[in-house]
Amino acid sequence: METSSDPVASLLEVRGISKSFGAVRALQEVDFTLRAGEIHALLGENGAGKSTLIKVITGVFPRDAGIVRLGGDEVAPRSAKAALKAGIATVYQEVNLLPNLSVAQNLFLDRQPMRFGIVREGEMRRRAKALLADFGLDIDVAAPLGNYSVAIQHVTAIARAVDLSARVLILDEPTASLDRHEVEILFGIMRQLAGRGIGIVFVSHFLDQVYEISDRITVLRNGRLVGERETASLPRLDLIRMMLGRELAETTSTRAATREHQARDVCASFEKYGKVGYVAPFNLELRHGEVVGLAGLLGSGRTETARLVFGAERTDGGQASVEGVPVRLQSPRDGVRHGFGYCPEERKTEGIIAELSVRENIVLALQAKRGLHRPLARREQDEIARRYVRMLDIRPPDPERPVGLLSGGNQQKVLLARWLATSPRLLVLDEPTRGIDVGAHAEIIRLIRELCDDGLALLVISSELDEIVTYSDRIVVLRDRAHVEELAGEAIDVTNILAAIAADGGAAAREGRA
Amino acid sequence: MTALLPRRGLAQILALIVILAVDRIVSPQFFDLRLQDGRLFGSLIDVLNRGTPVALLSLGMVLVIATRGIDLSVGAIMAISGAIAASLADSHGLPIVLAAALGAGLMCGLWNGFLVAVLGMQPIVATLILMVAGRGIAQLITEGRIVTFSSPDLVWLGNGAILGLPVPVAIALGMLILTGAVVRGSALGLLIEATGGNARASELAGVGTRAMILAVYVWSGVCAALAGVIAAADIMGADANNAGLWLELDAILAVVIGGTSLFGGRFSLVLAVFGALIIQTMNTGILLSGYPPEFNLLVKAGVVLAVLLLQSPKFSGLAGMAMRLRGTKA
Amino acid sequence: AELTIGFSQIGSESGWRAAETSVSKQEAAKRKVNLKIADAQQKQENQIKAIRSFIAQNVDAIFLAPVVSTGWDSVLKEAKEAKIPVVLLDRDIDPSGKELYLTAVTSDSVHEGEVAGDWLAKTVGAKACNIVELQGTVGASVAANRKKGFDTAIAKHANLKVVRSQTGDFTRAKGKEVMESFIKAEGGGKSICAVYAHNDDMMVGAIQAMKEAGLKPGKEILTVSIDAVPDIFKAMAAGEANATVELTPNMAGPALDAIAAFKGKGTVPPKWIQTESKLYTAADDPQKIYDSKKGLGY
Amino acid sequence: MKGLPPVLITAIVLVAGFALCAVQFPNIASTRVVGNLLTDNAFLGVVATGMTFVIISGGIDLSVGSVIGFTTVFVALAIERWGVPPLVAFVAILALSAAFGAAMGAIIHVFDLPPFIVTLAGMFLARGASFLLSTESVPITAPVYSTVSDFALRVPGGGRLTAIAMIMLIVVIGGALLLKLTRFGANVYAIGGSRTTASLMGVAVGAMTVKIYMLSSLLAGIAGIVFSFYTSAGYSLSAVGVELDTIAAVVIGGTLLAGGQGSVIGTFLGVLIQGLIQTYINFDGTLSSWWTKIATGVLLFAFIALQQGLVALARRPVAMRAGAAS
Ligand SMILES: Nc1ncnc2c1ncn2[C@@H]1O[C@H](COP(=O)(O)OP(=O)(O)OP(=O)(O)O)[C@@H](O)[C@H]1O
Ligand SMILES: Nc1ncnc2c1ncn2[C@@H]1O[C@H](COP(=O)(O)OP(=O)(O)OP(=O)(O)O)[C@@H](O)[C@H]1O
Ligand SMILES: [Mg+2]
Ligand SMILES: [Mg+2]
Repeated sequence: METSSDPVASLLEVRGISKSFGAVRALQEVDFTLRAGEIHALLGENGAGKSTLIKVITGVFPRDAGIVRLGGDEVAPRSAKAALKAGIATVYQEVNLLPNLSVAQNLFLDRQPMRFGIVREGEMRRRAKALLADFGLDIDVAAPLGNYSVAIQHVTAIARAVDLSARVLILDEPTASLDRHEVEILFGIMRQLAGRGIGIVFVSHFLDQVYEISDRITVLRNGRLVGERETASLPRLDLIRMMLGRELAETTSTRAATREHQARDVCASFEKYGKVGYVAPFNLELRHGEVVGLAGLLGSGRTETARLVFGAERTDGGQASVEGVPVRLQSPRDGVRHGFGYCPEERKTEGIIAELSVRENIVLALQAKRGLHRPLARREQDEIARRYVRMLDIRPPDPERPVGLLSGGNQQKVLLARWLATSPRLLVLDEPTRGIDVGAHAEIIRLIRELCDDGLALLVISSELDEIVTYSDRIVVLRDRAHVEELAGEAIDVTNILAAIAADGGAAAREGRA
Repeated sequence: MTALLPRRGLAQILALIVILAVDRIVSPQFFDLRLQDGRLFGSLIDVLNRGTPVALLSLGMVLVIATRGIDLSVGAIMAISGAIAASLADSHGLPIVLAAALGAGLMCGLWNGFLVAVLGMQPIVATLILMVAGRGIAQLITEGRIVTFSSPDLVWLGNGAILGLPVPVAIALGMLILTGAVVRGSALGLLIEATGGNARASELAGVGTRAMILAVYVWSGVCAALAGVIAAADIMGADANNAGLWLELDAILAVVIGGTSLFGGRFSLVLAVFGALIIQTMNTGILLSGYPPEFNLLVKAGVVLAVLLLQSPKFSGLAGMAMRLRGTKA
Repeated sequence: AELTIGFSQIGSESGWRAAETSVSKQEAAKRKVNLKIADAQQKQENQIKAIRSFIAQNVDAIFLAPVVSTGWDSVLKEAKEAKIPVVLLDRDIDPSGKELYLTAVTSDSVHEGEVAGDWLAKTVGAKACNIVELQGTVGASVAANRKKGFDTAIAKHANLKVVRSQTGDFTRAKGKEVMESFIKAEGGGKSICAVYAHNDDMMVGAIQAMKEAGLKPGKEILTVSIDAVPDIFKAMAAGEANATVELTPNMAGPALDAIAAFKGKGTVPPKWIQTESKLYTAADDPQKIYDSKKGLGY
Repeated sequence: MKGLPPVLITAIVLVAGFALCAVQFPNIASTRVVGNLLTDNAFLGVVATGMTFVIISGGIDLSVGSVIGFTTVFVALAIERWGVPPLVAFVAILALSAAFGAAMGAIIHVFDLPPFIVTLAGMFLARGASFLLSTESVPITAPVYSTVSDFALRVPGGGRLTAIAMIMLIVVIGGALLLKLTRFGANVYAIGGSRTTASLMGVAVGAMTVKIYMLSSLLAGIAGIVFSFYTSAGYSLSAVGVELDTIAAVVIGGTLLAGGQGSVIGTFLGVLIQGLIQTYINFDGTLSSWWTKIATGVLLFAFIALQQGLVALARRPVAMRAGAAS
């Protein structure tokens, strides 16, 4: 263990922090030092304790032991409000903002420009617009935040924190739902803030980004500090070893090459499928043993395509067939009945049922599919849950834990397990690796391939183009809520996707949609 | 035992014991039991017997609340089913009387469920409609009178005994077991909890959330109807004006005392019934105490708050902290 | 011309109230008066609204069965300004409003309590007697008055003592529940000599409770209650109840006559038309009274 | 393109309902009836304004009816029996009710208990306390009372805008401004959106909760004073069940019980819709007690269904965009 010892430059000092949730020791005597003007990556596997450390620092969770010093003075904020007052601004991982309030209100909540006790609405909107403009966003700030996509919501949360950060800015997985362009903008702003002497804590599972932006790295594992290093002097493999405590199994990078192409049976096909104002009619064929990737910018209509395919949204016309038989997909139940599965991108609101246990969350879809009268015996449930907890390495490996208490990445694994348990023929995954650590990331990609080899049809959405090209057999590119291009075989590579996205007015679409 | 009453039932059991002890203090003969005409007789039996309507209501209510709903109409449904049962009792056999009364409850539940699940109304207003109109319907049936009957079958339902236990108590016990068997024996329980925990996510997992919501309101209607029949059988008459009046609040209270959150999700049938018993133990204690009735509500308010505080994890946390503080000072 | 009269009725909280409503309708029909009944669902604010809308509709007279004695001044003033005579039915209002209404057709509920108390004192004689009391709804003026009257009547007799008093909300179910507790609290009911209930409905419930406890109401335990609804006569006929004090449901009849005289010849009626508080006991052929009362809409 | 806001739809429903009633009973379309509507529902408008804040913040307050009852008794006794000047009595009761609300808010926050039940206990407590003060109704004869209850601006057509109606309008307008224009109002919406998120964003959720219930009880206290003007009396059983009327008015006004959305103006319209239903039934005058209840239920259903239908229609184009955003 090595810690920084230059007291002059250290802005935020955390010493000997411990935190337990009942029997779970989320943090044990963790030290952490943030210097003024540096960008410091906080890394670790899912459940390592990153988010907990952040919440302890900002006083959301009371700590069991340890001290926090800000600029040399000991601080013990009792609430997020107090932390803000002390100059620590945070974007938390899961809960972002308030969807029922306008974008402007979200940005200026509890610090609106006032005159005579009255909020200056116009002034607030003007400032909100200016603030978001820095992030390349030109949207109606008077509209409720909930009307916008996750990405925009995330950018808004970041913009708020950036605007608030007096001394320390903490970003817990800010880039999980952003695409490259937005990440670039964010990094630009982070560098600018660091230049002004603000210390930035950056949590991410994207190691490329970590190497691109951070000055130093602190790694946690199982709630303990593993070490602190200069980014420049830490080889990537060493970093992974620090995080996992073991070597990462090699993953082959291209899939198309390793698999022979042969005509496969069609699992499901969609003709002239679409919905007015939602996504333009498209044709799509999904085959057994094949991964189809959906690529596109944020807001290009990938999620919409996925929801139509699964039956979460009704089509205006067109025809769907499963195994060649025409079917009607009116509701998710229909989708489930035909052997489809769907992991939504909004894990918290559309995926997990926080209060229920890991076991119950896993068996839910299977039970819904079997119907009321054929309840899974408790023994079967336990067995299914145990199997997937082991298979996906869900941590902590306690099937009776409420899923809401798991770390974000582990919640994602539970959702995946929910659908795998139904032995689906078609699985639709919307951003399945978002917020997942390197180890689990590799695991999920391996799983996607395995499922594919077992004859499953997969439709996968990912903003990670590098990732999507490694496992897709075909890639459908979307732009402006329409399917514009399909790439297959040799044509699958990042450059081609980017070219398809950018073709005539792609950039215009990005800027102009407000 | 621990399987039946989960650890979270501890606070409720403790509360019940404390209230029973207080009852024993205000009324020394509280625990006396004797056999009277083949029927157990004593204050404890009164608690069970008088607690029956609310216990039955809470059996339906707890499921409704588990889906994030609420059913304000149960009192009115009691009045309707009681009125129907009383009007038919002297001219028809018990099976027909029961079928008609419970059928009416079922229809009421269906109506509530339709408004909530299909029309998407907010449960509190959706059921407020039937709360208001339903009592009117009941009064329409009785024309505002107390319709009396003498059919021995129906009277037995209110005043008879099975193995010394009052029939209503046996019925409530039977309903608890039946509901438990249906809900926990099938996947209903899980799917209801999922629906209440996160309806959108459950829907996407293929759960028929509408059907779940419809089902719980129907069940609540049936339970309320049964409670109404029993209430009518008890006084050998249907009092549409007063039967079940304000009992919806008691039922909700019972459910919450039983540890089920008004925000839906996890529920416990046994503890909801326990909640009903706690309320009735308190009520009976008040009646036995001999205090002037002006104090009734104050006592009730105090007990409710105390029971809730006992359950609040924050409270035990604070209490623990206070203890530790005192410890360090000493 | 045919008279139109607005009647702001309290609601339908008991069989007696239902009977009052239906008797009012019958009496109005007899006199060919157009009676508009607005039901207030037990809420004073609804009664005030109803009176206001009667004024807005320019009715010939207003009948008011006030849910509470106070709070009528301003709305009755409005009626006075609009020159619409008001008659109170069944319950009186606060004295300050005396000049705001034409007349009140009511019984004296304090007196009712007294009649009940006097009967009990006379029946018991000199032996000691523990009484349990089933009160009406807490806060209801009728309940307070019937308690007061009864208390005054028995105060003169040292051998009579109210040992327990609890509210039964004027309902059968609560009457039964409260009586059950009284029996338990008074050693199985052995020490109870009489039950006094503020209305018959509670008494009917109490009688059931006593029977279920193996006691003999009407014989071992005396009963006296108020209202004279049909079911108490049935109990009397069966020897399970002893006495009741009548509160006639026909308040509208005298009121209609008074209005007719006032409108026709300008006769100003007396300020208070008191109805009789008649005592009925088992000696009054309860079965016959039961049969005659059955059809009145109780 | 944006579709009609819910408040406008509620207003349309109210006007349409009023027109329908007026077709059947022409007398309804008079300034007198409109004036009565405001006067008769003044206390309801005042409590409903407070309830709107509570419900938007995701809570509920069942104690308001009892607080009104307690207030009337307290004021009556203070003025008539204890000889306190009316103004002092008002100040005292408002302080008392505000403290009562604050206590409920504090319990809800500190012990993390459901508002439904805490305020239910509050309802028992306030009602029980008014029984203790006096079980009989106490007339108030202080001159202020007759002055205030007789005061009214006369409008052509027999209409009267009474003092208590004016108090209600002031409270409604004040409440609407407080909710829409101030930081406090924004925080109410924020807490209703999500308590935890609001807290993470730096809103002092605990203090807000206390203030919100304090406001609700304070307004219930004002409503109690209004009620005492309305009836010139204090009575321990007054305003029983008013909490449900209030909640219904708020919800009819388009406020979501789940919290996070709603408006005071909508609530005001909801109060008027309920008043209109009552007026219609009174004008009809042929309904027995039971038909009154059934008709109230049916009309309630009709209004809500109509409103929901219109909202769904108006939302349609918006819904697509909202759907698209998910
Ligand atoms: N409120 C809570 N109650 C109980 N346990 C919790 C709670 N919050 C977190 N934990 C547990 O603490 C551990 C650390 O979780 P934390 O959220 O800090 O992980 P993380 O490093 O942020 O992971 P991820 O990368 O998946 O976001 C996990 O085992 C988690 O289950
Ligand atoms: N850069 C942007 N500027 C303005 N509006 C945007 C932008 N990006 C997305 N939106 C809005 O977000 C809404 C929906 O985005 P959504 O998340 O559904 O798209 P998506 O293709 O599924 O993307 P992803 O799955 O990556 O989140 C669109 O209605 C669009 O108006
Ligand atoms: Mg985390
Ligand atoms: Mg999307």
